[in-house]
Amino acid sequence: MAEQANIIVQIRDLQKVYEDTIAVDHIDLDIMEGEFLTFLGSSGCGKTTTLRIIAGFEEPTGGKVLIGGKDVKDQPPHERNVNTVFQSYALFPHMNIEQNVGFGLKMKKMPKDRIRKKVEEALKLVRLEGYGHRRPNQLSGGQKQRVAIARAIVNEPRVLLLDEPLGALDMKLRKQMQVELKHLQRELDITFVYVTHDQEEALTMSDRIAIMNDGRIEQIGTAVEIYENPRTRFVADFIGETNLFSGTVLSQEEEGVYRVQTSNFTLPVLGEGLEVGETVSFTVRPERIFITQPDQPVDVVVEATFKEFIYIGSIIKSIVSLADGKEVTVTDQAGMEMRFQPGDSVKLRWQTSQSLVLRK
Amino acid sequence: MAEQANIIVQIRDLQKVYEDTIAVDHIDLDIMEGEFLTFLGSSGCGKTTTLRIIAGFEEPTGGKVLIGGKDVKDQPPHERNVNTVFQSYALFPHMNIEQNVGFGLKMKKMPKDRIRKKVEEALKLVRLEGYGHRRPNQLSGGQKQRVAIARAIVNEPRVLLLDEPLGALDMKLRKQMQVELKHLQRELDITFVYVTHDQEEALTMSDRIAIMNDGRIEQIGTAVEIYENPRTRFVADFIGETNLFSGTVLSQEEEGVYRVQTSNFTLPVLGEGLEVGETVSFTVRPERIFITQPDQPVDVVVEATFKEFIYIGSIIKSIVSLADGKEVTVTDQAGMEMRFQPGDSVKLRWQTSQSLVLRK
Amino acid sequence: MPKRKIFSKLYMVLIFALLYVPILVLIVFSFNTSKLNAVWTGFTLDWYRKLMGNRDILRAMGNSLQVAFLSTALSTMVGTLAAVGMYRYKFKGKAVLDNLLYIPMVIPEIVLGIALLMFFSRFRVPLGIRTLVIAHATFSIPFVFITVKSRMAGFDSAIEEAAMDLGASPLQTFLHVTLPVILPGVAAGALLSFTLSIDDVITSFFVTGPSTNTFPLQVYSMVKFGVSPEINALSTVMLVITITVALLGEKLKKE
Amino acid sequence: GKKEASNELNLFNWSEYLPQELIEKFEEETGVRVNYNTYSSNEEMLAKIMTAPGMYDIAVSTDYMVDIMIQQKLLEEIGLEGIEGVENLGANYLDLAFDPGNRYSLPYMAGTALLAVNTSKVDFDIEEYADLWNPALENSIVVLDDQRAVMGLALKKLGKSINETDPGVLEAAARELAALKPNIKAFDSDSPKSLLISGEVSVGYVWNAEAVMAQKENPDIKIVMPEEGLYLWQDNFVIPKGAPNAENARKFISFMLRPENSKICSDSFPYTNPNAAALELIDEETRNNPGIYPDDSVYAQGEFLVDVGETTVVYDKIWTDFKQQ
Amino acid sequence: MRGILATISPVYLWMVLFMVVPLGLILLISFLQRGVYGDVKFHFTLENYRALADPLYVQVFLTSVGIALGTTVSCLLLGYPFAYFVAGTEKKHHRLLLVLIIIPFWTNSLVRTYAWILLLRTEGLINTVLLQLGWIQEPLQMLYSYGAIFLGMTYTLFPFMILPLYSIIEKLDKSLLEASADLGATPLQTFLQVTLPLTLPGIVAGSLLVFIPSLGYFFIPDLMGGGKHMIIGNLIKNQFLASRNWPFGSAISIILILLTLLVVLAYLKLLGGDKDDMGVM
Ligand SMILES: Nc1ncnc2c1ncn2[C@@H]1O[C@H](COP(=O)(O)OP(=O)(O)OP(=O)(O)O)[C@@H](O)[C@H]1O
Ligand SMILES: Nc1ncnc2c1ncn2[C@@H]1O[C@H](COP(=O)(O)OP(=O)(O)OP(=O)(O)O)[C@@H](O)[C@H]1O
Ligand SMILES: [Mg+2]
Ligand SMILES: [Mg+2]
Repeated sequence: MAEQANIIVQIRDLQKVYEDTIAVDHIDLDIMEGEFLTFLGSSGCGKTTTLRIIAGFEEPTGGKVLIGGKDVKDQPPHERNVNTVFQSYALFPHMNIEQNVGFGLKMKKMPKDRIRKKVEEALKLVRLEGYGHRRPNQLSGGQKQRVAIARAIVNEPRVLLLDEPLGALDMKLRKQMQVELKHLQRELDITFVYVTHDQEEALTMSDRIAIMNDGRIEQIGTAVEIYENPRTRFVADFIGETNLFSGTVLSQEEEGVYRVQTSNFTLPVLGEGLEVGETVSFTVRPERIFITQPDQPVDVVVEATFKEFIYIGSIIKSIVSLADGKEVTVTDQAGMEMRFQPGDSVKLRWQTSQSLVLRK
Repeated sequence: MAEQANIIVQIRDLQKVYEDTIAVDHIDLDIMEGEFLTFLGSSGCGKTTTLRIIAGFEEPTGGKVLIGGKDVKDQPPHERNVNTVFQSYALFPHMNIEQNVGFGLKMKKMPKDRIRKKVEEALKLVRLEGYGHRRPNQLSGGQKQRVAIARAIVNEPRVLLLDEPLGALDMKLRKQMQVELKHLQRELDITFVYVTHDQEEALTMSDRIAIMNDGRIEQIGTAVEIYENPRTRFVADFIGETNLFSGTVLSQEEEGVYRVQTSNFTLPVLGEGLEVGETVSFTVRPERIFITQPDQPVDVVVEATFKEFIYIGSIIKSIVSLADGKEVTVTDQAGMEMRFQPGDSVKLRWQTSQSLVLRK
Repeated sequence: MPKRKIFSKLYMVLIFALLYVPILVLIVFSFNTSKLNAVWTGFTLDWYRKLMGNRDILRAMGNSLQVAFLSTALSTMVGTLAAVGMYRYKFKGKAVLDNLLYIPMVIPEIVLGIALLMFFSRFRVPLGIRTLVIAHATFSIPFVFITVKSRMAGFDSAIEEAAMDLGASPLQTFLHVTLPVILPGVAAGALLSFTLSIDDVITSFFVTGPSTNTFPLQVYSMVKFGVSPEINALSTVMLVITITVALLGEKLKKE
Repeated sequence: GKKEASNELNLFNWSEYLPQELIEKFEEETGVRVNYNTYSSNEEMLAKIMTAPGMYDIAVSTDYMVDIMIQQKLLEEIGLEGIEGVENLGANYLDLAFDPGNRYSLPYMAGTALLAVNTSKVDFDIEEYADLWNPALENSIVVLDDQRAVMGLALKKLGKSINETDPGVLEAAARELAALKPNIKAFDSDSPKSLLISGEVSVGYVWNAEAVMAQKENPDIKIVMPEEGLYLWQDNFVIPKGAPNAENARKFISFMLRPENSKICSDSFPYTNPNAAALELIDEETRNNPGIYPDDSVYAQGEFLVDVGETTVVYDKIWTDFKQQ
Repeated sequence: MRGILATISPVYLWMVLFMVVPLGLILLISFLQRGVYGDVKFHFTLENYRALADPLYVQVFLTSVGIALGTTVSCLLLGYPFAYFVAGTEKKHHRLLLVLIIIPFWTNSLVRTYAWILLLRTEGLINTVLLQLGWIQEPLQMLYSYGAIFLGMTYTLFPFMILPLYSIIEKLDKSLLEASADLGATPLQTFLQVTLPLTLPGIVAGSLLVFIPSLGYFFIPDLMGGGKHMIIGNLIKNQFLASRNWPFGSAISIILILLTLLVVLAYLKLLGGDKDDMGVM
C-alpha cells in the first residue's frame, strides 16, 4: 500500500553527533503517507534520537528532514503537524489525566465540551475510563504510558511518532493495544513512525520495518522481506532467533546454489555471486530445522547430539550440539516435539531453501 | 529446588489501599531462599506496590511481611538486606554512572579500590564498560535501565527485587540479560523477586510464577504448571494465547472426562466434579489445534471456515471461524502451515487431553 | 517513621512560635493605654479609634500596598522570564548578565536611592508611585531571579518538549507547563519581592514624590518622637486581614 | 516636569510632629490641600531637596541645617512681611547665629539634650558631664546615636565648645570617648526613654522631651542640666528654593504662628514652644516644667550646633573608630 | 533566538536603565571631592579610595562580613530542617504554610524589632517569666549583645532562606531517596549524599539572599545590638547623611559591590559547580 502513496517525511543524509557518540549516522529514508513504519534496533542505536530530530527537539548535525516536501529546519516543534508519544511519558505533573490528554486540543482552542468528549473517547481507547481526575504520580507505569498514547492520538496529527509506546504494558494489554493502534492508524489514515524493541510487535504491526544498528539503517522492508531475506548478519541475528554458521565455498552446484564446507559438515546453501574459496556466513532459522531419528534423506542431513529442552509455553526449544560443540537451536510447537534424552544421537534436516548466505 | 530451601520472605494477608483503589488485596505468599520468583500480571494489578512494601517504601494497610523470619514492620528500607531495581530507574542525576553503581558499596564503607573493581565488573556485566563517566541524562532509555540493574546487583543482597528490569531493552539484549541475570542469581545464590509483563521472560527464567490480577494472586506455580494447568479463566487467558469456549455439561463419559455442548459442537473435555447441566468454560491452546482437510477421525473434530493467516516470523497464526462466527486461533510453525484460502472449509482437531475446564 | 513525623511537627511548631512571638507582643501592645510601647499600663481600643481617623497613615498604607503589588508583579514577571531564559538558552554575555543581576542586591539601599533620584531628576521623571515601583522592582528582580533560577535547576525539559509537540507555542508552553511547574519558585520570589517592597524605607525615601508618602516612611520618621501604637493597631488589622484571607482562600480551594 | 502651582501645600517634616487636627483646620480654612511628607533626619531632608529641588513648599529644618541650606542656596527668603504673627515669637528664639535677621527661617519648636538619671539605680549625685565617666556606671548609660551630640559630650567635659575644630582638642576628645565606651550600654536616638523607664539603663544623655516623658512614666527619673551648658536645638520652618506653592507656605506659617494653634502643638508634644503668645494658653504644669521651659540662663550657657565644614570628616573618622572599638 | 529576546531582554533593558546608569553616576562621584558644605566638587581625585585602606575601615568590613556570615549560617541551620519538614507535609497544606511563614514579615520591621526588644530586655517578658518560674535568679542580659544581633538578623532574613530552600526541596524526586535507602544508606547518609547535593541550588540561592542583604542591614545591630558596632551599612549611610561626604560614601559602595561580587563568584564556583548541567531523568 505504501508504494502508491505520497512521501510525507523525507530524511536526507541525516546525522547527529554528541560529543563522543555518533547517534545517527547518515540516514536516508522516505516515509509514505499513511504507512506504519517501525524502527527496530538495539538499545542505544539512535532510534529515539532520529525521532527527536523529526519532531524538532534536536537539531541534526548534518543533513535534513522534509515534512510534506518542506524542509523543516526552521519550523519549531509546535508548528510541525507531528505528535510524539515519549519513551519517558513526559506527562505534565501538575495536571490531572484529563487535562494532560486535553492539552493539545486546548492549545488549538477547541470548545470545552468537544475537548471533554474527545478526551473521554481517547481514555476509553486506552482503557483508562474513570482515571481522568488522577494525577500522573498516582498511576502505575503502564497506566502512565497509556495516558501518553491517549494524549498524542487525540490530536489526530499527520504523523505520529511513537517511542516504545507499549514498552511498559503486559503482553495481554499490549496485544490489544497493538490491534487498536493499528486499527486507529488505518481509520485516521495517520502515518505512524514507531520505535520498538519487540520484534513480534514490529512484525505484526508494521507496513515496513527499518532495522537500525549503531546509528545506521541496516535494512528496510516489509516484515516478510526482513524475516525471510535478511541482508546482513546483524539483521538475521537481530530479527527472530537464528542459527548462524560460517564456512568456505567449495563449488557452485547450480544457479544460486553453492556447496559450502563448515567445520562440521558440507552442504548446499542459497547465495548469489559467491566465489569458490570465499568465507561466508549463512543462517538457518530454528523453526525450519527438524530433528529426527536417522531416516528419510532430504537435502541436508547433519549429525548432532541432543542436549536439552527449554520450555516456553507454546514453543519448545531443543538445543543440540554438533561434532565440534557448536550449539544449534531447533524450535517446535509444544506438544509436537520428539522426546529425546540428553546425549541421544539425532539428525537435523532442513531444506536448502532455508539456508541463506548473508552479505556481511 | 525451592521446596527444600528455607523460606526467606513471608507475606501474610498483605493489603494496601489507596484512597479509592485496592492495590494489594490480601496476599499470602512464601518466597524460598535462593528461588527466582516472578510476579506476572496486567498493568496496574499491584505488582510494583507489592515490591515496594517488601522493600519498605510503602506501609501496608494490613497484614505483614517477614524477612528471614522477622517481622520488618519497624525496619526502615536501609536496614533491610534487600535491593531494588526500580521500574523508573531512579538514577541519581548528580552522580555519574560509576558513582551511581558504587553508591551502595560506598555506604557500606568498602575501600575505594575494591569499589572501583566491583563497579567495573558490574558495568561489564550489563555491557556498559566505558560509560562510567557519563551522567544519567546522557544515556538512552535502555542504558539507564542497565545502570539501575548494575547498581542493585553490585551489592549482592539476600533478596533482589526487580521491577520490570528489562522492560526497555531490545529482544536481543533482553535475551542475553535474561540468561545473565539467571546465571548471576544461581551463582550468587540470591533470591530474585521479579516483576515482568513478558510471559516468555517469566516462563523461561522463573522457578515459580505468581500470576496477579486486581491485587490478588490468582495462581502460583512452576512455568509448566501455570501453562499446562491454568486454574482460572484469567490465568489461561493471560498466559500464552488461548481459545476460550463455554458450554453446558451433557454427561460424564468416564472418570475426569465430561461431554460438553457448546453452541457449535459437542465434545469431551477434562474436568473434575462437574455436574450435568452446569455451565463451564474450557480452553484449547492454539498450538494444540490442527487444521486439516476433513480426513482421519480423532477425539474431536470441529467444522470451521478458514479466514486469514497472520505472519509473525517464526510462527504463522491461522484465524478460523466456527458456525456462529466465533473465531478460533490456531498456530503453526512457519513453513509447516497448510495453504488455505479464506473461505475454505476446514476441520479442526485436538486431543481431549488438551481441552481443560477452568474453575472460574 | 511516626517518631520522625512527631519530631518534624514539633520543629515546625517551634519555628512558627518563634516567628509569631514578636507578632503577638506587637498585637498585645496595640491595646495598651500607654503611648510608649514600653510597659503594659492598661487595656484600650483608643489606638484603633485614632487609626481610623488618621488620614496620613491610612493613605500611606494605601500607597505602600499599591507600590508593593505593582512592583511585585513587575519584578516577578521580569525576574522569572530572565531565570527561564538563562536556564534555557546559551548566548554571548550570559555570564556577565548573570553577575550583573547580583548587583542590585549588593548596592546599599541609600546608594540605590540617591542614584535613582539623581537619574530621575536628571531625566525629569516626576517622582511618585511610578518611580517607587521602578525602584522597588529594581532591587526585587534579583530576589525573584535567584529564587526561580534555583527552582529551574534540574527541570525536566521533556515536559516542555511534550507541550510543544502537542502544538503549544513557546508562550503557551511557558504559561501552561513551565510556569505551573516552577510556580513554587515563582511564588517564593513574589512573596520575597512583596516583603521587600512593603517594608522598604531608605530607597523609597529618595524616590517618592510629594504626595506619595509610604507607610514605612511614616513609621521611620516617627522614631524621633516614639513610634505610635497606632502602628501596632494598623499592623494588627493588616495581620488579621491577611491571615483571614489566607485561611479563607484555603478553605474555598478545598470546596 | 515641574508641577504647575496648584492649590496644594507639600509639607516636609518628621511624622507625628505636627498635629493632624491643625492640618485639617488649615485645609478647611484655606481650601489648600496639604501633602504631609516625612523624613527621619535633617540630612535625609537635605539630600532629597538638594538632589531633586522644586518639590516641597515648606520644610522643618534644625538650626545647623538651616545654616547649611542657606550656604548651599537651597532656601527661598521667608518673606517676613508676608507672614502674620511673627511678633508672637519670643526673643530667645529669633535672630540667632544660623540665620541672622530670620531672612530664611522662623522657629517652630526648640529643645535641649540633657541628662536623665534614674535615682533608684544610681547611688551618687550626677551633676556634670564628667560624672558619666564614673566607673560605677559601667554598661548603664544610653546616649544619643549622633556623632555630634556624643562628641559634644566629650568636648564639654574638656571645657571646650561642641563646635570645636582644633585637631588636637578633637584628638583629646576622642580619647575621652574611648574611656566612656565601657559605660555605654546602648546608643539610641529613637526611643531611649523606654530604656530609662524600664530600668534597662540608669542614666541617659537624651533629648529633653524624652527625659520629660520618661519622668512621667517613672517618677524615679530626675532631669539633670549640667552646668557646663546644654546642647541646644531649634526646629524652624523654611521654604525650599523653587517651592511650587511658596505663598501657601507663608499662609501656613502664619497659621501656625497663631497662639491658639501653637498651643495645640504644645499640647501634643512636650517641646519648648517659642511662641510667647501661646505660652499663656498652655497649662501651668507644662509651663513650669524646667525640663521643657528651662531658665534663661540655660539659653545663655547653651550652644547650638554649627556645621564644621571640612572638619566633619575628622568627626566622622573619630566616630567610626569609637563605634568600632 | 526569539525566545532569548522575549525572556532576557526585559531584564537586560531594566538593569541597564535603572542600575547601570545610576551606578555609573555613583562611580563618577566616587572620584570627586567633598565640598566644604557637604556638596560634591568636580575635582578628580583617588583620595576616597586611598582613605579606605585605613585599617579602621578594613575592621568595619570584617565586622560586617562576620555578622553576615553568622546570620547566613544560623538562617541555614534553622531554616533547612524547617523547609524540609514543610515540603514533607501534605501538598495541599503547602500554600497556607508558606503564607503563614511570610505574613509576620509584612508587618513593619521597626515595630517587629521593638517587639523583640520588649521580649529580650532586662525587665522584659522573657526574664519576667523565667524569674517567676524560678528558673533563674538574676535577669539574663540578652539585649545589646552579639546574640541579640544574630537573633534579630536571623529573624528578619529568615524568609529569604526558607523560600528558596522550600521551592527546591519541594521538587526533590522521592524515588531517589528511596533508591538511596534501598542501597543501604542510613537517613543521614541519604541526606548527605543525595538530598544535600540535589538541593544545593536552593542552599546557594538562600545563602546569597541572606548574606548579601545582611551586609547592609544596619538597623538591627543598631537597635538590638545597642548601636555599639559599626557595620558597613552604617558607615555608608553616615557618609551620605551625617558627614555628607558623598564621594567617600560612593567609594565605599563601589568597593563593597566589587568585594561582594567576588565573594559571590567564589561561592558559586565553590558550591554551585556546573549546576546548570544537573539534569533529571
Ligand atoms: N545528550 C546526550 N549526550 C551524549 N550522548 C547521548 C545523548 N543522548 C543520547 N546519547 C547517546 O546516543 C546514542 C543513541 O541514543 P538514543 O537515545 O537515540 O538510543 P535509542 O536507540 O533510543 O536506545 P533505547 O532503545 O535504549 O532507548 C546512545 O549511545 C546514547 O548514549
Ligand atoms: N500513589 C497512588 N495513589 C493512588 N493510587 C495508586 C498510587 N500508586 C498506585 N496506585 C494504583 O494502585 C494500582 C496498582 O499500582 P502498581 O503500581 O502496583 O501497578 P503495577 O502492577 O506495577 O502496574 P504496571 O505494570 O503498569 O507498572 C494501580 O491501579 C494504580 O493506579
Ligand atoms: Mg530510546
Ligand atoms: Mg509497576
